[in-house]
Amino acid sequence: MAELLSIAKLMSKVPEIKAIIGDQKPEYCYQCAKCTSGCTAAKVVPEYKPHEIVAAVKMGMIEEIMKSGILWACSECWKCSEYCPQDVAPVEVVLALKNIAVKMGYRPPEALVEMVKNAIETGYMQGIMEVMTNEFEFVDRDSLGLPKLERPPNMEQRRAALMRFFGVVMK
Amino acid sequence: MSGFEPKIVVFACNWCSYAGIDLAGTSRIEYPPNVSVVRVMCSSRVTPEMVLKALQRGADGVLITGCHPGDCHYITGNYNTLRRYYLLKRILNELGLGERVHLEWISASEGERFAKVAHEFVERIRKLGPLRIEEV
Amino acid sequence: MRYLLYLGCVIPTKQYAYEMSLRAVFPKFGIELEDFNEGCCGFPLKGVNKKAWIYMGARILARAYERGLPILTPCNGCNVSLFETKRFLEEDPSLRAEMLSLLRSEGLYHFGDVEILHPVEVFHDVIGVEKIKSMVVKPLKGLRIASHPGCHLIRPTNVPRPDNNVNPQKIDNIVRALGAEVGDYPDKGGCCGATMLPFHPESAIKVGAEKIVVMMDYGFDAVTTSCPYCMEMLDAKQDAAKTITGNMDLSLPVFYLTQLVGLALGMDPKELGIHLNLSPVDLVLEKLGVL
Amino acid sequence: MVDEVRIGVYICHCGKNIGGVISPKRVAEHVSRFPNVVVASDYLYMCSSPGQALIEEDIRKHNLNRVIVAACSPRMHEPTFQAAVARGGLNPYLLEMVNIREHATWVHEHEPEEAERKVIGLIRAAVERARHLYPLEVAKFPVVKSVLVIGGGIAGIRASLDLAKAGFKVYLVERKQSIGGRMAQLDKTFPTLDCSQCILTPMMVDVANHPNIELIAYSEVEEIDGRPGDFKVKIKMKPRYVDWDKCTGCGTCVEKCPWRVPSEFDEGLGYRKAIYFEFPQAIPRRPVIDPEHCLYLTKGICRVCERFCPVGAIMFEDKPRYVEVNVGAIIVATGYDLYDMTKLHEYGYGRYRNVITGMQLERLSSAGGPTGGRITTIEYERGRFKPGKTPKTVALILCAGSRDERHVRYCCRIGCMAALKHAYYIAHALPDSKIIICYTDIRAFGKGFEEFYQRIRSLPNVYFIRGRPMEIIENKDGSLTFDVYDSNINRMIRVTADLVVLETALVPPKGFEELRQKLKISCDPGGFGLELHPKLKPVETTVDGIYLAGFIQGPKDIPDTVAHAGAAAAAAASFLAKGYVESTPYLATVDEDICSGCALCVSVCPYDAISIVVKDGKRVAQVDSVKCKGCGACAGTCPSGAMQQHYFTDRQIMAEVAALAEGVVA
Ligand SMILES: Cc1cc2nc3c(=O)[nH]c(=O)nc-3n(C[C@H](O)[C@H](O)[C@H](O)COP(=O)(O)OP(=O)(O)OC[C@H]3O[C@@H](n4cnc5c(N)ncnc54)[C@H](O)[C@@H]3O)c2cc1C
Ligand SMILES: Cc1cc2nc3c(=O)[nH]c(=O)nc-3n(C[C@H](O)[C@H](O)[C@H](O)COP(=O)(O)OP(=O)(O)OC[C@H]3O[C@@H](n4cnc5c(N)ncnc54)[C@H](O)[C@@H]3O)c2cc1C
Ligand code: SF4
Ligand code: SF4
Ligand code: SF4
Ligand code: SF4
Ligand code: SF4
Ligand code: SF4
Ligand code: SF4
Ligand code: SF4
Repeated sequence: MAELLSIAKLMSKVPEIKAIIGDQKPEYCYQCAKCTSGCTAAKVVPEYKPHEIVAAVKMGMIEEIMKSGILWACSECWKCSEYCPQDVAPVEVVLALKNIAVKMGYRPPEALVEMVKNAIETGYMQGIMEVMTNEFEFVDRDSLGLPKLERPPNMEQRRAALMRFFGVVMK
Repeated sequence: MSGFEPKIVVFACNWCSYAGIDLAGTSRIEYPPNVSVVRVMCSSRVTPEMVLKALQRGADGVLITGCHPGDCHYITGNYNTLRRYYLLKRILNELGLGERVHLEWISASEGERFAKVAHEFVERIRKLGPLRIEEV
Repeated sequence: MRYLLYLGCVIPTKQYAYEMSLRAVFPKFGIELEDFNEGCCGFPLKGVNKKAWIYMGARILARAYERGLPILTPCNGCNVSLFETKRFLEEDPSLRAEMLSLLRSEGLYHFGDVEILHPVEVFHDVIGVEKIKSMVVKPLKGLRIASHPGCHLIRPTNVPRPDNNVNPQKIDNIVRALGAEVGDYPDKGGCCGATMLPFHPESAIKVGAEKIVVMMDYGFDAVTTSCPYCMEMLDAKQDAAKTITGNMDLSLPVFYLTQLVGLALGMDPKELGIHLNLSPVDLVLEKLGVL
Repeated sequence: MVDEVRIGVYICHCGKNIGGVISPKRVAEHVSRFPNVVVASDYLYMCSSPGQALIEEDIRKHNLNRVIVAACSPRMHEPTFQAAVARGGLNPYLLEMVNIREHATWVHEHEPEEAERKVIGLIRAAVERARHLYPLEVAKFPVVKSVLVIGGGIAGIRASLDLAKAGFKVYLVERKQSIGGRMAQLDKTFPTLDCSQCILTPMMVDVANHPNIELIAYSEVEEIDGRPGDFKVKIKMKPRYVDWDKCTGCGTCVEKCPWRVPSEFDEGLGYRKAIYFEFPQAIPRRPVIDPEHCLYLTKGICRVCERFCPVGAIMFEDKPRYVEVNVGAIIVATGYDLYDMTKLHEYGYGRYRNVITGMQLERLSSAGGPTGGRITTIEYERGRFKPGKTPKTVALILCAGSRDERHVRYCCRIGCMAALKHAYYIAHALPDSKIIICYTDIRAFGKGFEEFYQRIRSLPNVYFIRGRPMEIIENKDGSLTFDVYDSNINRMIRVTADLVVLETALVPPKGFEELRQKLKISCDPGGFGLELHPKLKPVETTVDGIYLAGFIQGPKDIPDTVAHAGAAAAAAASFLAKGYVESTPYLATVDEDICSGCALCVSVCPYDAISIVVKDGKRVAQVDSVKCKGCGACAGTCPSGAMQQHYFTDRQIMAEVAALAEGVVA
């Protein structure tokens, strides 16, 4: 059935992750699964298990995880980093893995790509919307008497700087 | 400034700091080889002349280590050290050498911390560059 | 006091009720708000490219420093994002240098030490509960109101947070000053699920729904929050939550904290944008006799 | 230094520890060219007999008058090589050790070239220093053949009995009303499940009856003075408000006292009176009045105990009393405390009444405990504990606060076995219940532990979940719910339990930090007493004559505690049996010609060892060599250089420093 893992594939990714996250310690994880036990995402997305992700990082088996797209399930509630007994902060590991995945060419979910595009082009991650009142009327900033929403200043310089980071995503 | 390997002389009291430095060894925690340790019974044995001598004769930095306050094997030795260190520091500051001498409390169980302190001190001195004798 | 009103993305493009109530309520306490339209704080982009996120936050800090005023961030996400940015800039000199070199093209040269505040702090620590109490003209009597602080108001604790993760009480203290009853309930510091919404919408909504179930179970008449994401999950998605969980009893009025303060000060619900709340807020308004 | 200085240098390989990183042979060749070095050799193990013999022979053959051994830390083998040098006919203080293992090859393993250069530099500095060495003499002092044991838990009890039986006088100081320590609180003991009280009480009685043991209960060490072999210890006896000489221990006062207070012994679940025995089997059997709760001492009413005492032993005007004892050695056996579980906020201890500690479960399970041995949920009635209902599900959470970077870093070494035992208590008493054990790893390494683990695993109503819950939530009925991910079956499990037991982290007892500072012994990062060597000197401390026994050296179960206490007693006995201690040779000494009598040295000496005397009409400093402990503070302070410290003279240190600062050219 399943293919056996070859140790030739094992190559710890801890150093790469550490370079991104700062002072947390993914290499300390002893698989107590406390993070997963209380994980907001794990309760509703059973395939998402932060302790497994941290273990995979230590083993270097992260490609499967990146391929599966499961990283995007984290709700960034920061409970795991608050209560992990080993200062691992799985959420930071997950965030770092997302960064690495994007760099490696894995495309983030479309919704996020859309946000990035908007952030670069309009300064806001989403367009200005019409919303509904509880009387089912549609209203907007104008009709609600809110001031016109200006674009952030220096859009050109801002776009130039951001394009340096987001080249891959925008392709 | 790459290529400059500072020479550091460390004074360590026998009971806490020397034992802590030994523990770094026993635990195989690496630190730069530029640091050499002089053992004294208590940090309060170290005189300003010894520190100056080290700088004069080629050391780029001096690290004095002793037991944490309250832990001195000889009750109050490290308080004497602290007082003398402040005085010494004042003189050294005037000579522009203040950054090159540092006092740190290292307990017998702080091998890991000693290694960290050694790393940081070497980096600090590396940034300051070599000490030219004329300065002293 | 004068603050830079930094709304972020969600509030000025969608959560208009928050913006309306903020603009309406704070001046009543003599707090002036200066518009500070600087766009996205970068928070959702942290996972795509950490440096891009830092850049966006760093830019905002540098711009605010020029204006010389504290930033008021009504969104929990913006608040934590700017604090984290600040921390990374402080801890990593090379990152700081890199960001400054990018910002030079805008004529920005410093980050300074800009103060960042959240409305909960302004109410609780700047204005003060006693002052609020003294200004209440229409106490929220007879209501039991749950507070939902939202993750980022209290976590991560490695950066300063407006309220305490162990026992968040600031919103409760404010609500109590408005004349309502408050109380703790299980997993008060729990998550609304908003960050999952774009990727796992059903699961995200289940997270929010679970919170509503617990608050109803503990007999609350309404819930209040001060984060536009949490509002979206608890209020706007409440109908969707019914369908997804099959729990048709889900029904809990949700208010922004600013809206509750406004109501207690006797302000018109429309002025506070309460007609934009999609949860059954009328139940509460009726009880208060403002409908 | 009239004679020519003739130095022999010996470089140890220490197997591969040194020889695997640098080439001792090359180093020997290099240093043999240093001035005054007559011979330089390397050898596989210098500390072995042939290694030592090499030194002895060379001293004679080459007429050496200085010896340098470059090997491990002087803290390890200095005495070994001093002895070798002495056998070779030289004064042992003409030896100089160079630490090239701990300070070089072990820490620069990956920079062998740099390591070798450093080693050569260190040896060069030693050569420079060795030139200025001179012979030293060591004085001997008699020891006082008695011992102070601090702490009357099983460790203190065992150590006291061992020493008393060997004929030493023992003073046993216990700060509580009774000895017995934590073991007295336990119901049964793993892995054999013997009744804890049943095996402990006879030993407590032995302590009370032994003519060589003076039990000083309800007391604490106030001050320690003197030196190894001759400590003077001031002990504070807290006011007992009962004249223990008159009291017969009849217990009438306790029975009649109207005021109940939560019992520390029952971990806050049971109650004791304001006048109380720690527990029914207390030794000594003499009550004390708790001044913070006694109605008379706080409010001036009552005096019931006084009225009923048949011998008139109550004395409300009692004051602290102080006794001084003179002992040769001290054994520290102060045990442990539970880590404050309210700090582990996520588990709700202190907020949720049915979240309890393992020690509280011991009390619930004890026949002498607050429920008479019935395991129940926790109820409170008007603030008072009362037994609740029989729990159907009990969850045990291991490593609560232990192995946790935010709380206690080390393993409690007890929790796993205690949890298995606790599962047994419940399974045995409540066969219809479900017992959930949430563990990270079960560490069952002791004798009989694995077998015990097997036995508990085989119980049908005990469920092992490999996972740790993150947060516990209290339900309206007082039961508790948590989710836990079981990584054995890859499932999230929702547990609802009537009682949650935290197997708590264990920490040094309150007040140990102050005691430790009085004793001048070091502590490890967890705050426990630091042994002199982690393998080879597990009971010795950095201070001669002071020993650690039991949990205070680090987490230990009862068998290990008892073994450790026995070792501490043996170490103290051998220290005292020798009959004398040697003073430090590194004494301070004054050159009276140079001394200006400024008295700066007097002000820094921590031991009042220096006085200013008038000699030939001149004020000079004088060192009392009995009092001097050889710290060198005076020498470090003396502005004229008149004050020197043997083996650490200015010349010796300066020579070493200059050589190190110059370094060596590769
Ligand atoms: C829940 C739990 C269950 C356990 N179950 C078992 C078991 O089944 N089997 C087993 O082998 N082990 C068990 N243990 C471990 C056992 O309790 C310890 O190994 C043992 O008690 C250690 O003995 P001790 O004498 O070193 O310390 P303690 O028992 O703590 O005794 C120390 C004594 O010193 C006194 N003291 C403290 N400070 C001072 C001071 N400054 N001055 C004077 N006196 C002082 C204290 O009052 C106390 O009487 C358990 C531990 C726990 C927490
Ligand atoms: C692979 C391995 C690695 C280890 N690593 C560590 C470590 O890193 N740290 C650690 O703390 N511990 C370690 N240990 C454990 C350590 O080896 C033991 O704790 C220690 O050696 C026990 O010492 P001992 O004197 O009791 O027994 P032993 O070392 O076995 O000595 C017993 C002696 O008695 C002699 N003898 C046996 N029978 C007789 C007889 N009938 N008559 C006369 N003499 C007899 C034997 O020849 C032997 O010399 C390790 C053990 C193993 C197996
Ligand atoms: S990341 Fe932390 S909480 Fe999660 S399994 Fe590892 S140690 Fe446990
Ligand atoms: S931050 Fe993400 S991984 Fe951590 S507990 Fe929350 S949802 Fe789970
Ligand atoms: S005087 Fe105090 S100790 Fe005596 S009986 Fe009354 S309350 Fe109890
Ligand atoms: S009644 Fe008197 S004799 Fe009896 S135990 Fe109490 S104090 Fe002692
Ligand atoms: S003994 Fe067991 S319960 Fe205690 S810390 Fe170690 S692993 Fe955890
Ligand atoms: S048998 Fe040996 S290797 Fe296995 S768990 Fe026990 S100590 Fe470890
Ligand atoms: S060496 Fe220390 S103890 Fe001895 S006389 Fe000098 S200051 Fe006092
Ligand atoms: S400090 Fe030196 S000079 Fe002054 S009295 Fe002491 S020994 Fe003499």
